[in-house]
Amino acid sequence: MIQLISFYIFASIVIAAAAMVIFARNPVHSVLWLIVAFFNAAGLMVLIGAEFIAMLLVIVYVGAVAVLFLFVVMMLDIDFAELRAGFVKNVPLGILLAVVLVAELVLGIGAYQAGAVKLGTPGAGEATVSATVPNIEAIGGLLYSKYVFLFETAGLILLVAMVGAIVLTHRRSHGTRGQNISSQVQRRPEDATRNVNQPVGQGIEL
Amino acid sequence: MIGIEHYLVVSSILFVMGVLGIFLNRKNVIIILMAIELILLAVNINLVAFSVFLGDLTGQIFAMFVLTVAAGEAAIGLAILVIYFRGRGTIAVDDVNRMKG
Amino acid sequence: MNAADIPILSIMLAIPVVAAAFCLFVRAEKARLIALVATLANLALGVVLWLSYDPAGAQWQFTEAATLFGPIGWRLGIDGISLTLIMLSVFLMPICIGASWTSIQKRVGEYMAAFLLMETLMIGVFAAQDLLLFYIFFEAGLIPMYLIIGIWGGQDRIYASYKFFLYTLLGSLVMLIAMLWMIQFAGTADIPTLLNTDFPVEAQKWLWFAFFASFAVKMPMWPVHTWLPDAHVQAPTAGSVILAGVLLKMGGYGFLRFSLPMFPEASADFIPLVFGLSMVAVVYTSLVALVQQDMKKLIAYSSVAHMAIVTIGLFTFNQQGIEGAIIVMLSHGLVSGALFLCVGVIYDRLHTREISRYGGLSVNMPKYALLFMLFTMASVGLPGTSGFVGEFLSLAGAYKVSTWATLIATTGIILGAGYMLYLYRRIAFGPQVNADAAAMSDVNGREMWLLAPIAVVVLWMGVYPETFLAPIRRDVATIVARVERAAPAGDSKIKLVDPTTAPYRVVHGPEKNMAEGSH
Amino acid sequence: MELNASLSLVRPEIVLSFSALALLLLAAWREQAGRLISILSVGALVAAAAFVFAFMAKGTDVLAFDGLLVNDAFGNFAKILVYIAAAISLIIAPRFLEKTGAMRAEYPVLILLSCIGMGVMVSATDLISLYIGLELQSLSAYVLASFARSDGRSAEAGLKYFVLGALASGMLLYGASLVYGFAGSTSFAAIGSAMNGEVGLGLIFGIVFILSGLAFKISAAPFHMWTPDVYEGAPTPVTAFFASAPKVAAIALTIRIVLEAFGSQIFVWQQIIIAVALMSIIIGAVGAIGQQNLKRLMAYSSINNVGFILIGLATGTEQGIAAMLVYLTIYVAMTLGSFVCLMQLKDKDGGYREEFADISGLSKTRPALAAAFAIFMFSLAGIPPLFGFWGKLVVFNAAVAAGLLPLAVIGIAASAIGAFYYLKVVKVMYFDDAADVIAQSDDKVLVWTGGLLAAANSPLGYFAIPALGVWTAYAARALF
Amino acid sequence: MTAIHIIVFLPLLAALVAGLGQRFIGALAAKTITTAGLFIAAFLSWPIFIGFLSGSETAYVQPVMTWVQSGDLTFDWELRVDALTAVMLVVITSVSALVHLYSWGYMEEDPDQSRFFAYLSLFTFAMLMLVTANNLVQMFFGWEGVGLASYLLIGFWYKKPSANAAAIKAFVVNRVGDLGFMLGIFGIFWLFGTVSIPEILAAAPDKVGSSIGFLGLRVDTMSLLCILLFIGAMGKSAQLGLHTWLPDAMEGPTPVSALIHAATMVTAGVFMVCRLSPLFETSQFALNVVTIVGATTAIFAATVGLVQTDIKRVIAYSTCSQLGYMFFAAGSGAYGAAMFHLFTHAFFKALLFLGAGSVIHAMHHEQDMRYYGGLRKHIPLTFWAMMAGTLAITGVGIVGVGGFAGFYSKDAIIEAAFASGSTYHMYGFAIGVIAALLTSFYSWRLMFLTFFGKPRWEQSEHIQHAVHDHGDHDHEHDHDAHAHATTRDGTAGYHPHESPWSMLTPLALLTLGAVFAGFVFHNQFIEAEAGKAFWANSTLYFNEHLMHAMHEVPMWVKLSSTVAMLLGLITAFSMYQLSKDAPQRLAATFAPIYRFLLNKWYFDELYSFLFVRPAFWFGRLFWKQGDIGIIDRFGPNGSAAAVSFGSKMAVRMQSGYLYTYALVMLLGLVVAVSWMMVRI
Repeated sequence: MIQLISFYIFASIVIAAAAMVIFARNPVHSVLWLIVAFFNAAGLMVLIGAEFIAMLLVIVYVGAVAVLFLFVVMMLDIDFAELRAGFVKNVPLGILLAVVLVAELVLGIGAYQAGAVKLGTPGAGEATVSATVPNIEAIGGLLYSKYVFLFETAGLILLVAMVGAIVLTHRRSHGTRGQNISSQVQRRPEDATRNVNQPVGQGIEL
Repeated sequence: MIGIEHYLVVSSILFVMGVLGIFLNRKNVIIILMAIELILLAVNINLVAFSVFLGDLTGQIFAMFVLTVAAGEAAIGLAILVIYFRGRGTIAVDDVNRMKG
Repeated sequence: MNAADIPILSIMLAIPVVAAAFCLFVRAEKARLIALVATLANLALGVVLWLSYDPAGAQWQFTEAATLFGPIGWRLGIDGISLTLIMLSVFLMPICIGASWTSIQKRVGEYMAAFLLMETLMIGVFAAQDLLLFYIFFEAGLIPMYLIIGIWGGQDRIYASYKFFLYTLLGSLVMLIAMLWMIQFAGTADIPTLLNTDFPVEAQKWLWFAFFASFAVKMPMWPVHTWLPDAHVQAPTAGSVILAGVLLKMGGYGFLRFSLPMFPEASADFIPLVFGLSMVAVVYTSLVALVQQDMKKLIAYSSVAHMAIVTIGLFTFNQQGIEGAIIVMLSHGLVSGALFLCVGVIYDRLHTREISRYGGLSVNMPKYALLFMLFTMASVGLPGTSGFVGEFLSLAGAYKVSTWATLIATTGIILGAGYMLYLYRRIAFGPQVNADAAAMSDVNGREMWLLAPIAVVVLWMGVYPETFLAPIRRDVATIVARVERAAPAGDSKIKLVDPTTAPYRVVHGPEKNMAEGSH
Repeated sequence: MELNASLSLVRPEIVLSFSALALLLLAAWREQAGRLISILSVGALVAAAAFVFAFMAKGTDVLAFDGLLVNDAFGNFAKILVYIAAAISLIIAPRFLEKTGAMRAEYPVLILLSCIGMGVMVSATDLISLYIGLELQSLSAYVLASFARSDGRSAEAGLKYFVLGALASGMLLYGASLVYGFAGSTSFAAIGSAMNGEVGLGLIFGIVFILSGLAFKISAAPFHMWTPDVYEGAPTPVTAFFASAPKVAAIALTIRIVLEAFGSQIFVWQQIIIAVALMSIIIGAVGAIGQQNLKRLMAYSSINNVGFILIGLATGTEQGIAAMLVYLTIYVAMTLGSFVCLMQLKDKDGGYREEFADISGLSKTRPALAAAFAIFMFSLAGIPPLFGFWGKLVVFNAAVAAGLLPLAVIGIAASAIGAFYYLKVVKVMYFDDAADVIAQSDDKVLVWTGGLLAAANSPLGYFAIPALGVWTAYAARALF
Repeated sequence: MTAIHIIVFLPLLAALVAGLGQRFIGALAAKTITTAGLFIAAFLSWPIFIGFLSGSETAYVQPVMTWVQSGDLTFDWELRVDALTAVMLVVITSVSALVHLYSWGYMEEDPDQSRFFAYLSLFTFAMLMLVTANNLVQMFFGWEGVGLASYLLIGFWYKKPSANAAAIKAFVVNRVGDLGFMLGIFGIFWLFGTVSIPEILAAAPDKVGSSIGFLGLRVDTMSLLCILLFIGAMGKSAQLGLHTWLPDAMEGPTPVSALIHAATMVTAGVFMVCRLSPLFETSQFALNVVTIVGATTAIFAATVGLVQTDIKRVIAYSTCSQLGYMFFAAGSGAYGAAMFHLFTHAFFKALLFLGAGSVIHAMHHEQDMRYYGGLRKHIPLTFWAMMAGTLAITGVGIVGVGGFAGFYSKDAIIEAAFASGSTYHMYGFAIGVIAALLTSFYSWRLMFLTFFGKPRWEQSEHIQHAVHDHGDHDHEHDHDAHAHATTRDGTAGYHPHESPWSMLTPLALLTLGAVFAGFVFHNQFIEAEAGKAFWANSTLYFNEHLMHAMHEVPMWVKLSSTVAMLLGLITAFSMYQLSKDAPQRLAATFAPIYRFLLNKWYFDELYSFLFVRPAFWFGRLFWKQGDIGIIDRFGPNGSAAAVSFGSKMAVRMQSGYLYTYALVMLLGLVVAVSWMMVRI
């Protein structure tokens, strides 16, 4: 029972927060609402025993993604006053479609009444949840055996993200001073200094 | 007792709200990026719920990958947004229509 | 047979392609020369073909088969019908090159290349024995013709070239689907095999319609004829010659090669449709031709009317009608080609196709007037010219099927005389009202060389058509035998009476005279 | 299966991964090494293709990583096609990017990474590998689209591509989650067996969502909306890449998932594919007519062509799949050739031109270029004797064989509309007066590439039919 | 190579040489070659004719070359020679030779005369092909060939718009007839499986009484075929309805009128009916139609001829009328009489035309009889020739004694019509007699107006031109005196000259024919026994019983035509010689009738209203409204517009806004999902 109540609390907060993400005027608020949504979603996951994934959600999303958002929102010099929440002309159609879609999903899947959903039958294999193995261990085991290739490939995705972000946003700033370690290290006294024997009273050539 | 249907409903609502976020918003591209995160969140809720109710870990693995990719996606999306902003000085959705027809 | 040993058809297909490639890279004078030599070489090969063809031999001669292109068999071969149409093509090609000798001054190499490609494709259409190969040749002709109209055409060439291209393309695309279905059904794309394949009657109707869509546009039949006047008017002279001379024949050839023998029952079922459209076409387009102010348009409309006679002839399901239709095709190829050349001759001098800008050309251009008269008369179907033999045979055949169709189609000879003579009168007769037209010089040697051969063949075909009937006789008979099971009964059903109870006066011979004289 | 054995089946991907990493290091080490890295990347692709060739799947399919990936003839065929297309996009790119100031060493590396993704896509037999491959390819593509970051259009293209791509990914994922839940597995084989017999709406919704997401990737209507804008905005070599390799991969992926996972629910997906195919053909053709920008035109052309390709899928037969592969191969040659031509449209100041007005009368000033362009246009229009005709022919043949006559008739009739705008290009080049803005080309690479592709699309291409027929049939058989 | 080959092909050869080679050989050589060719042909023809007359020749067919062989439809080029052919041979070659000769003088000043001679020879060839045809298609070849030559010759002076119009009219109206002819041939081929004339005639009786479908109707087979063929004959022989071209054809040079539009081509229809007479005999209905059409034409043309003022038009209507006689003779079964009249008519009508040509030549191309008068003294030889022709055409003679050519042939026709006895034939008889009266009247009217009375030349523009030119050059000094003379005697100072010998010789020879042809040949043509022997060598169905019966008609019948002739003569004399203003008064009194006749029963106007103007109107309608307005508008242009509208919509949908794109994607998704919901 407590679970159910928790579920409803989490679920309603998730949905409300999602709505606020969309409708908030200030993007900073949106990001914050997004964080709220993530937290509650994590809560939903914890409720059914997927604690590792829930933690991951909080760490990755809240720790990385949301902060990234916040950072970019702050970085971009946007005049928030101008960004009033306007609506496009096809809103009624959009909302209608959205409602229809929700209705169809809910009705179609049969999720409107308890017990109507008939899930598939998973084949018995390494992925089967075992009572003895903790969630995190089981996932780890799978990830580094069966899914090792995809795991590496996911690494490549992150590489692409990194390369992409750099290649797109990195600017070689000519106007600013930077430190060129290599040239500093390679600098020799001969290049930089000159011995002069200056007669008195003539001043030095700079 | 919480059933799978609860999660499915939540996730479908979340999904549709994400989609709505993409085309209801006229002024700010960043909101659109966040809406995308909402969609992925909906997917993840679905995956995890199915995984648990099926007693099969694949769903959670899948969710992890989605999570990873989402992070990458967010990075690239924001990078593109940044260069777009640099070029145009705006991120209003209404202005992203130099090419059309 | 020595000619069978060398792949003469492939050589005929290859020569223009090679020459076309050369034309693209040389200067104008050389390009003209190359084109002329290539087309003459093909004409020479055509004559060899003609002479080596054995009308009594195998149905398909000079056959070649190779599997160069996987499922598209490089299968070539001709029967008599193909032979005559190939001859028409190779005969007209040098004339087209000659007709463009001086009038085309820009981008000569490309022009010649386009025409040479056209020649290959035309021969290919008539020689292909593989359904897909046929389609490729059939459809590929659109490209060079599109370019010829579009680049070297007249004022409204863009509209005309588009109309030509899309009209004909749309028509033939549906045919492609039907062809694919047939290949699926029969398990082969081999035309000789398909000719003897019996398709289910219900399927035949759809197949027939698909082919009809293509060939009717190509012919062109009413009401899908409107691309033709535009294309003709805008095309350069030689383009019109090829268009009227050979391209329109592809439609007739298609009916003959595919629609009739492959779908006999459907063909028979759709006789009313074909005849109906043809009847309308004869009267309608003839009347439209009557009021034209543009020479080429007038001849273009007359082509539609003539082609309607072809369709009527083809769907008579009897020897006379089909042979007549073939002769009309050949004749029309020559005559309308020649008429377009005649238009070209004076167009080159005055640069207008408006009829009213001419007049009284008989005075200053007597040789021209004579040739023009000859072709006019051939177009009108005067006996002794090629036009008559074909029309007569087609209509004679048609009478066996439908008296109505024959009656209406035969009014074409009246209307045809009307508009052609009216045209001739306005151009060659009457007072010389336009000073510039009156100052034009008569046909020169080059133009004479273009027109005179056609004139000779036109008369030859009119006086001794046996030359052209002999090769096709057996093949037409084959088609007739093939379609016989569906042949229409005709509406002239005779009812004989028992002579003993005849209520009429029976008079014959001298003895009858006696009988009557006795009372 | 042993890990080593599994790894041996992804040799091409491994080769590409290490090449990409090494080249990235090289790029960090040496400034201005774009051209060198491009060449090395081509080498890497060639090597990867060689590995595919060398370990071509023979006979039975071999599953790797416990069923996440498969090494079969179909995947091999698609991979080679992808690598070739990517290699060509790499070969033609450097000079263009240098001219427009967008040349950086990351470009070839991103293409290599994208190729890894595509390799995974075409051999994926699990929803997770499907997703990972797709995202690797997509993320690279988003970056590539906005690669010319100084060009506002490029950034806008990247933005639109990204947003809509992410939406599509979301749909696909949502579908994948539904399928996973209602089938109980992410493996195609397991999904396939779950699809047998009566299935609930959940699974069917899953199919619809997945197909929608994939339709976006192959730019099929009505999920095509991004295509014109992205094609126009992205740097031309990138557009050429988009139009070829990822399309091949996405289509191959679609084929595989439709047949292996949804195969028995043909009643469901066939309707969707038919509808999508027809809409693509018509919208592609109709939309192209009003265009003034040649790259946009090519975008609509690709939408249009995808429609034809999908007709092959709609049949659901082995013949249909083989036909799709034939069409894809020819399409890659046609579309790359067209872009090669487009990239040669430089004015006298070295600026790139891409408007209709610029190629007016091109045949007078650049006859060879105009002729090549005309060949590609007629080929795209499917007019015989150009090779493009063959692609259309086999696809329609498959449709007819499968009894989809109405689809074939409507599709082919709509192709006449398509011919209209291809003709327009030829018309502008050949019939109109010379605008004389295009300078002589100085890029031998483009000339040679364009020439070779034109030859492949000319009737000479027909000589390739027997070989192509054998390979595609072999590849298609692997799926049945 | 037999004589018949030479007769037929020599004119063709001459025509080709003269026509194509005129630039190399010159006009004189062209004239010589063609004329010589025709004289040779004529000299070769007479022995054949005489051979048949004497019974020493029998019918035969000379093959030339194969023509067409298509399935069971075969027809070759071949030359059939029989009595019927022989009659035509002599008529054609003789008249043609004479006309050639005549043209030396008549066309002397024409710069294009070699072309003219080539055309004449070409015509002769075509006509010979027609009469020697052994199958219907070759007959049709000749049929059309003469049509072509007629077209070319009518339009010979091609700078004259009226001549061009007349030429086209002749060709097109003939084509209307040809439509019937062709359908007839088709029908015959369908029915008999052959187009060979002897085979058809042999098989025809078996089909009597059968019925056949035609245009959805069921009709008597033989009647249908005969009437279709007869429509062809009507066109060529200018019978009522299809006659309108003949008077206009007078735009051609006069020798042409004599040769083509009097003696030979226009009789082709009669020849055809006679050639196929056994076929026509199988259908009484068809014969009745022939009779009625012929008779009606005879009276119609005669009435119109009464009021014409153009000398050639009068003769043209007269020709039309005489052709009507021939047809109702044929319709009455008196084919021999029809051929006989054809034969004699050839001579006297050619004579009349050539005489008229001589008059016109003398009067400087003035053709209006109102401006003639008193020419008898100026051109006496022409006058006597014309007089002989007039006597022949009006049928002057004494029953039982003899007379001019027309007396024999025309009387035979009238008697035959009476002898046949049926209602239709009685109609023919009555009409024949009345027409004879009218013929006599207009013939004599022509004579009186032209040769008698005072000169009325000064009103003629042609004469004025001639005089004016003349005056300018020679008589400038006494212009006043000249003008004075004009007012005094109506000659305008013009002096007509007799034509040269080349024109007078043919007149003389034809005069012989006009005077004696009837007397000399009537036995073989129409007498029962001799005729039977003569015609036995031909396909002509000779009804000897009718011929017998002809002799036994009541005396009043025999006299009737003579009386009619006399009445006509007297009326003409009284109107044009005695009372000078009678014609005007009469015209004023019966103004409607006069106008009706003057306007040729308004046929031209009717046809213009019914056919010509609608043709152009429909042509324009089909073109502007049909092709452009409907087919193009809703076809290619319409679909192009639809596509470009679609394109606009597609472009508008592609708004460039992200949310639109997302919305469309969502729409696609929702539609697909909903579809699945609904379908499953």
